Amino acid sequence: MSILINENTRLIVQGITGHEGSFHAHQMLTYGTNIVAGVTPGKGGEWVLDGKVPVFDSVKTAVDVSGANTSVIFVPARFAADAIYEAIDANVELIVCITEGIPVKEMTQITQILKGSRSRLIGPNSPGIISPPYTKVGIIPSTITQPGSVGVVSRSGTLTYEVVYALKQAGIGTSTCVGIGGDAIVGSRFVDVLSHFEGDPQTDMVVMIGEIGGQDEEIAANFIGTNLSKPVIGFIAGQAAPPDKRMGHAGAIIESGVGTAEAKIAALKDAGVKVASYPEEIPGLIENLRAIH
Amino acid sequence: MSILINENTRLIVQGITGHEGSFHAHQMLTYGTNIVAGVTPGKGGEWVLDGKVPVFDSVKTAVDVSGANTSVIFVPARFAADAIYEAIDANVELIVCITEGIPVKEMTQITQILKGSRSRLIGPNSPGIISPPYTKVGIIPSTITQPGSVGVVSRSGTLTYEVVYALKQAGIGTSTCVGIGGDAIVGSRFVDVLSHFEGDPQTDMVVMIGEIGGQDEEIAANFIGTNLSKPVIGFIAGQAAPPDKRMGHAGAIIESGVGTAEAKIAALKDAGVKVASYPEEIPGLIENLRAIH
Amino acid sequence: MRLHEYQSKEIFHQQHIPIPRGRLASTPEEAKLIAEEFNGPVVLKAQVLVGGRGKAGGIRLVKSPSEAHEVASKILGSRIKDIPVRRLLIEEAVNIQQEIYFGMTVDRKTGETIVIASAEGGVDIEEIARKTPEKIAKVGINPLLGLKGFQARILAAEIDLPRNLWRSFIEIAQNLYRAYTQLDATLAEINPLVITSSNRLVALDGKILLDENALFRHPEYLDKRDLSAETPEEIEARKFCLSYIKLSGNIGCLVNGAGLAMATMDIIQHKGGQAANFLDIGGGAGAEKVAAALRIILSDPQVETVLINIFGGITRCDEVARGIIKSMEDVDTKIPFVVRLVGTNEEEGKQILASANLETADTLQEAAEKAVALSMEVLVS
Amino acid sequence: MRLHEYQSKEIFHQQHIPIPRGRLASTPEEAKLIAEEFNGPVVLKAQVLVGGRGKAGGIRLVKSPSEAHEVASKILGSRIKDIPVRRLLIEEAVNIQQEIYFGMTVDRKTGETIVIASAEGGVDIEEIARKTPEKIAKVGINPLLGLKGFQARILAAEIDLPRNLWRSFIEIAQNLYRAYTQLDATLAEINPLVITSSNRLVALDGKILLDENALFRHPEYLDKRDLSAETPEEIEARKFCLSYIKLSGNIGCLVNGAGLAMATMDIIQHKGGQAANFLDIGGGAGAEKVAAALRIILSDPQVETVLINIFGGITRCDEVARGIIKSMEDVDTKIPFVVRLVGTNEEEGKQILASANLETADTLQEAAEKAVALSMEVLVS
Repeated sequence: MSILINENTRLIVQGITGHEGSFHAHQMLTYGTNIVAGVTPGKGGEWVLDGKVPVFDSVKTAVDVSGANTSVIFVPARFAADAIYEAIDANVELIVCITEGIPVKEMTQITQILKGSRSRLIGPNSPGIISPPYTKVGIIPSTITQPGSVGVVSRSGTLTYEVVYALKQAGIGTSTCVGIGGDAIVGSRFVDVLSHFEGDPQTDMVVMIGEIGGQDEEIAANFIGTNLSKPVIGFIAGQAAPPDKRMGHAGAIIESGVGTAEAKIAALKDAGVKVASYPEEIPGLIENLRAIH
Repeated sequence: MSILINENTRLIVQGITGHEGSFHAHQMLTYGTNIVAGVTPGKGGEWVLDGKVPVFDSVKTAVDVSGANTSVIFVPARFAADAIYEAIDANVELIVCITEGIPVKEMTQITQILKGSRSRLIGPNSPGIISPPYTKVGIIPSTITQPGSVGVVSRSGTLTYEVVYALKQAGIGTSTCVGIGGDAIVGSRFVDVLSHFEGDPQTDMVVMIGEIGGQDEEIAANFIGTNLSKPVIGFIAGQAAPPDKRMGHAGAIIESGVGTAEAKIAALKDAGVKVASYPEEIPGLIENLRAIH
Repeated sequence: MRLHEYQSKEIFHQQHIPIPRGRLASTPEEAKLIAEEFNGPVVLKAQVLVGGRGKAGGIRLVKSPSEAHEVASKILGSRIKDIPVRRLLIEEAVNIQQEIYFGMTVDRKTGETIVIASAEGGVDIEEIARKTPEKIAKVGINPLLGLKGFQARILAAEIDLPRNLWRSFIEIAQNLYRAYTQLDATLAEINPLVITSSNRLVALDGKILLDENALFRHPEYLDKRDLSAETPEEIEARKFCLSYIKLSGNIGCLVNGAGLAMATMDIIQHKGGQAANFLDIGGGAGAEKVAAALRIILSDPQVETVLINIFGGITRCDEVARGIIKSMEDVDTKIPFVVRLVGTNEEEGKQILASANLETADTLQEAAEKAVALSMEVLVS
Repeated sequence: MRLHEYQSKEIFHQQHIPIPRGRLASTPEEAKLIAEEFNGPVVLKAQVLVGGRGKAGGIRLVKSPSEAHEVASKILGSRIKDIPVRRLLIEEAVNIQQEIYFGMTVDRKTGETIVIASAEGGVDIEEIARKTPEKIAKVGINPLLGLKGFQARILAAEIDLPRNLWRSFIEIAQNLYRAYTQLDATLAEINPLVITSSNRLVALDGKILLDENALFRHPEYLDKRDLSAETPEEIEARKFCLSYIKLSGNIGCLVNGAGLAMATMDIIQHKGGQAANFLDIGGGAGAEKVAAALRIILSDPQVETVLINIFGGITRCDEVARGIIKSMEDVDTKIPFVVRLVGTNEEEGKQILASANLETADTLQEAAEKAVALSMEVLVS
């Protein structure tokens, strides 16, 4: 079994008739994902993807008719927060938001509403999730993955592809690859996904790809040290990046002493994580670990 | 045992240095209530009630220092919502708001926040709670009650006094008397209090005093019919009142067919409740029930 | 507090909700001038705060400025359900293709605002709701989030609104909700919201109720309260913060607390009498306030007996007694009083009244029986 | 987007947060006139979007109009941390009794806004926070409720603010929070918020950052963006929606995706080289955008090698290849390129580049090694 998505996933695509939504819905369907409906306000009643998928005016109707449990959002940034609220309101279990550029204010509010809801949000600004060989929700290219037992979780988009591709080149497959999104405020953090991997029998090892900024990697390191039985390989992007000058005194006060690549790498190493110096070093680290275990 | 308040109650009085707060704090203390602190912003450090009770600037500090678990609010309407939020923020278990005139908008928002909190709110516009013979939180005159086994719950103020007094005149005592408040939106409803009475060994019978308007009595009737093992005596005020003309089409659509005295009385009778025609009929109904059981 | 149609429409206009072009007229001449300016058929609408204006002749379509003058001179100064008509709203007539209902109010049950839409609006909306509830679309609003676009869209879809009007409907819905929250309204309705023959949505009539407890945040409306629909007694009662409603019986009631006031009316009815009014002096009333309340009760010519029922908590019985004595000094009346005082400072109150030689009672039941008996005597005599 | 001090103060003023009387001057004459009008000591403050203005001589107290003229003529036109000073804010001098810090920003960890206060404000606030964290009072705000009065009061009590200033502090706090949410700010600071010798709270300096993603709601600030602190390359990059930051190395980088761009810089450093810039072309870039990005990189005289690392997802390798060819036609350059293309339409991309005779690589590691080697060669030659 994979995590979050699998053959029981019944997916609706919000924004299915748009340029992005339409293209990636086709990709997902071709890969094998069970797309049960699409949503585009004002286009209810149409059928898309060669007449295979019905379109509804609202998520509620789409869920009522199709029994969907997962939604992926491709609507433009100005309407994406409303689309997330609509999916939460319809009790969609897993919401994956690909859209980037949602204002921070909306995300702080959505964070509060998610707390009292039955939904989990991945993203926004996420490349989505892929569980090879049959299920993907989002835009991760399917050709760069193969099935296997390494779980991957990342804040980045293309950097994730780089890592997953390097694994495949080395003959290492992926159980599930989850892009949690690069924005300051996202629906799910490293810890949330790591705890899913801990409970997944198919996953025997996890690759975690972090970035400078925020404290998510430090929090994850603490979780790994205390709650995760499976080995973790880490990579932190931004070691050569200049310090961010934009967060003001208030930001510096809140994040004082955390957020740098050095702090994150140190925290991960303290938790027993093997930290790679560059992405293509990761397959070798995995093989070393396998040789030991 | 009584419900909601008892000898373990550790009370703070918000607005203790005001006219009302000061007078009723004295009354409560004299009755035997364990008042552990008062809160008046800007007066932290003073001692009131003959030097027996310390005043703090914030509920948080008062709770931290005194270990209070209950708060009663006497602050003016414009500041009362903030006072409720402050008590919720400080994780006060039971908040009793005496203040009347809080705008509906504030109460709709407070209702949402209460859902995710550890606090229960009684009121606003409530006369409070009394558990004879030693504990009262609010303004119910202590002289009109005596200890006993009849629970009383009411939306009214003075009408409640009328009923409790009539009980006392007939030699019938009260386990706890709870005024849930007369406003359209209150923190606790009949059902909440009834379920407390169901679990209270001291209470063997409940008097419920309703009013026209809203659907709380109908909802309570349904609860009584299905979940309450103890006998209930009811009274609904407003049988002779003219219909409310002010709620518009929208109100009529939402409340269609409920809210009248007739509808409430019928619902209660369907649930096996003995309904009195006027307040002073209640003691006789209780004695009849006792004779049967 | 209920706003006039023209006030509601001012708010709609500020919030970019389309309304017909319109202006207020206080004289037939003004009505004529406005009709000339609009250069086409206009509707004359009496601005009175009562329901059923249209059926009572308060809304009239006219074709010409001279007809506007003629009809306006008939309506202005007349009374609709006993309320004098002082102003007319003169609006350009609109070609109506469909009448929709759109409104929102607080649902006491959930503590949320419910937003309601129906494809069949107009005056019979409540009957539609009763007979064919499936024609009513509703959505509950989290007050911390407000009305989201998707919720308005769900309503538009459920009432089968033509798709080319969805965007306009969603804007109107969110704009009305914004006004509703900004103004602390407890009700905001557009009824009817019409689809015109040129396929636009226009708010043809509106009703807004403001939360009395929140008026301190909206002083501009405090000044604008229209007292013409209220009796002098009601105006006087508001001045003293008394809750007063005139009824048709002959027993004047003075009670502390709304619930007890209702229970007092109930027992009067139960004993065969009828209350002349609902009057709640609230908590902690002083002698002045009690005296004012009695003046209001005694100014009602229908009142033939007065029942005073006070259960003192915050309210002190001695203060009430002083108020009674004061009003008996002020107003020379032969109307009999039945007084029942219980609770805080009960003894002091009774002593004050002892000299006045009034009928007293120990229980509410006894008080009601005495008052009803007295009111019957008067009837017989 | 960072606002100037004078823009922040305009916002403070609109929100009823007290500020010193002040006006903008672009010439020494204007500075003198304003000083004459204020008729007392004034402070001249350079309006440049960099930190540490004061220590760099950008803030000066003067006693007379003539001194204002003299000092203004020195500061105006000079450069502070390489940014030209075009405008001065001339403010009435304030007698300071105490400097407080007050600010708010989003906490990524909780997704809430954290409001922060300290009795010791001013330029050293970060050091105070590090050395004596107990002097910093913080409170987390539920974004659906906003900053409540009691929360501001708790801050006032925790920083031992004199009680007679609590009401004023609570108002300032709530007003700043309102501005922060209305403007979609990610940071709003008053530092210092001073207690004057006449015991009033006044905002002496302010900093506001706006959320770039929400600027569509605030078009008035889009127009006001101050480009003077940005290089021509950064301005050009914004035009093409490229994320570009100039750095000090000599290997120009063109990458798709921020994480991959950072990882590319990291591996360059790991292999002994140094990136000349961070440049993310984002997802789905076309040939035009790629060509623009290369123009920006090549216009940097420090660049001696270019490394292009593209992992095609939404981005198509053939489009990137076409952009590379286009820029080589536009710009006549001898600078060597190392190109690595993987992913969507990889083969097509490689075919397009085949004719161009560029250095290519299959892996990121190989690409980095080649680019670093080339950059060293150049250094040696």
